[in-house]
Amino acid sequence: MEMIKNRARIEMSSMSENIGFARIAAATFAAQLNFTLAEIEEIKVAVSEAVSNCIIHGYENRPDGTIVLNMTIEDGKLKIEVEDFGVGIEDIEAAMQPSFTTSEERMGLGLVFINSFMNEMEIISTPGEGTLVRMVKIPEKSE
Amino acid sequence: MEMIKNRARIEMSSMSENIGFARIAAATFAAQLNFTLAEIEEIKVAVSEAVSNCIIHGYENRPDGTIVLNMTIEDGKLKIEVEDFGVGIEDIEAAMQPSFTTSEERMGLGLVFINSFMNEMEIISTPGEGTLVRMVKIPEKSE
Amino acid sequence: MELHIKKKKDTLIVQIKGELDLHTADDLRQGIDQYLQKYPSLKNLILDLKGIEFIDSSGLGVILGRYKTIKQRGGNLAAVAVSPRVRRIFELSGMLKIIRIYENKAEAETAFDLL
Amino acid sequence: MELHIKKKKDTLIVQIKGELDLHTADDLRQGIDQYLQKYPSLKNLILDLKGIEFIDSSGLGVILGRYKTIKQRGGNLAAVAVSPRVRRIFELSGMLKIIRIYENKAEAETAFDLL
Ligand SMILES: Nc1ncnc2c1ncn2[C@@H]1O[C@H](COP(=O)(O)OP(=O)(O)O)[C@@H](O)[C@H]1O
Ligand SMILES: Nc1ncnc2c1ncn2[C@@H]1O[C@H](COP(=O)(O)OP(=O)(O)O)[C@@H](O)[C@H]1O
Repeated sequence: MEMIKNRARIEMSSMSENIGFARIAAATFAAQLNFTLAEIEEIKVAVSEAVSNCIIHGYENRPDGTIVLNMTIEDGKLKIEVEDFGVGIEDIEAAMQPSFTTSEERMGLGLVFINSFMNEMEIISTPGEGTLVRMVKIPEKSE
Repeated sequence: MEMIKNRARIEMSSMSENIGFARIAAATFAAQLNFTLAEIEEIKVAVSEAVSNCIIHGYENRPDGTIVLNMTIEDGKLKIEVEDFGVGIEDIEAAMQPSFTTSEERMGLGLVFINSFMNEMEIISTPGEGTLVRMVKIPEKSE
Repeated sequence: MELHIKKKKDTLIVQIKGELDLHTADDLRQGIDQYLQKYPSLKNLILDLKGIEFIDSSGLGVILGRYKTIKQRGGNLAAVAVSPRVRRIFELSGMLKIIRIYENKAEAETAFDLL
Repeated sequence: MELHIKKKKDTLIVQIKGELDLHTADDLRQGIDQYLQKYPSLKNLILDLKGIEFIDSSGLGVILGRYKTIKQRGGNLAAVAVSPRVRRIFELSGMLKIIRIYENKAEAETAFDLL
């Protein structure tokens, strides 16, 4: 397999209109690797959850925040980072627990989905400064 | 009509894989306005031409340059800027002429297409520093 | 997202087309709640997911919220035309346990005594 | 982009599916040139554009380049299944003047004496 390195970085407003935009951008960028359609769907869910979290939690629904979607393809792997500069997470371990949520009528499943759908996942967050979710997806069929 | 303001900024490598990516990102972002399918296609052609120009002309096919695609929706208008930090254009007026090209087997039509398909277009370029193509598209059916 | 909502006896049949995420979740919530508030006799909810192109946890949250209401009324939640992809999301979330899955609308309507 | 290339008498029939831009232009160029080089008797080119989803000036450039070769051989360039969108691009570029447009493949093949 060819070892291309490619990157794209998207900065967007913290508006819910941009969740679909981020999903499609990620799916389109990911399509350079040999992902199955099912894997592309998993990437879309993961990106959707991460960007939604920036909007609801990070920026508490303020539309004037900036969300960064950073994507890299290297060595046949897709690395995606979703970052906000919002409230941050006090207790990352607690946040990762299934059903843990700090919002009403949310399910506390976003981070669980990211964790199930991606091969690797890591959260870096500082209260008052923001949150970065880093995830890696490797095509199952990669030679 | 609601006066939303939304923006997205994409930085990507100067690789031809990213032309399709840029097109789809632009089309998806543009879909927030009331564009017809035909207008979305025109936006896709314009973005495709501008990003291709950065790769072929701006960076002379080097894959390690950065291309910026900056998109804003404000007052019902879509503004798109495509920028590179490559060789720049000596004579912008000449470049805009139909059939003018500095590459073999190119048609000299990219800027002509952008000009026909978008409502406004402007080029800012400094030789040795880079080129910025700014374009505006307004939905025909906008109230 | 596009919604088609229809009341049939004590059951609300909701057809969802397109993408169900945080951006569209409110439309689904309001679309269903309008009926649930207007008709206190409504107790079952059938979701026709044939046209659904995307769903994430924000979408699931809306469904779970509606389920709580109809459960209090002694009703049931069903979904038809569930793709493997959506099924997996239901499964991971634990919602597969509370949703009755039917192949198609006719089957669901039979089960809910609507035919 | 996907290509299906077929030689029929003195005509090359090229079916193009997907997106034709700078990224895929080289594949089309090489796909056609391979045949043109191998068979000096080839003089006509029919492009079946039914499956084309996108084309820009990089795509047009490849078509124009091939046209120059077949014109030297005394042949013609035709396109079938040209959508209004593609037609407009041909028109703006001036290429509509050099391309014969046919409704479908049968019509083009009749015109080129292939049936
Ligand atoms: N970007 C973020 N900024 C601040 N807090 C976050 C962010 N992402 C997640 N969290 C915290 O982690 C919790 C769990 O997140 P998640 O699993 O996605 O569930 P949900 O979004 O349903 O609450 C959230 O309720 C929130 O408290
Ligand atoms: N981003 C750019 N950087 C440097 N030169 C450019 C750029 N865009 C356009 N040009 C110049 O303008 C000319 C005309 O561009 P265009 O109309 O797109 O035609 P073509 O790409 O077919 O040459 C190019 O040949 C090139 O010399």
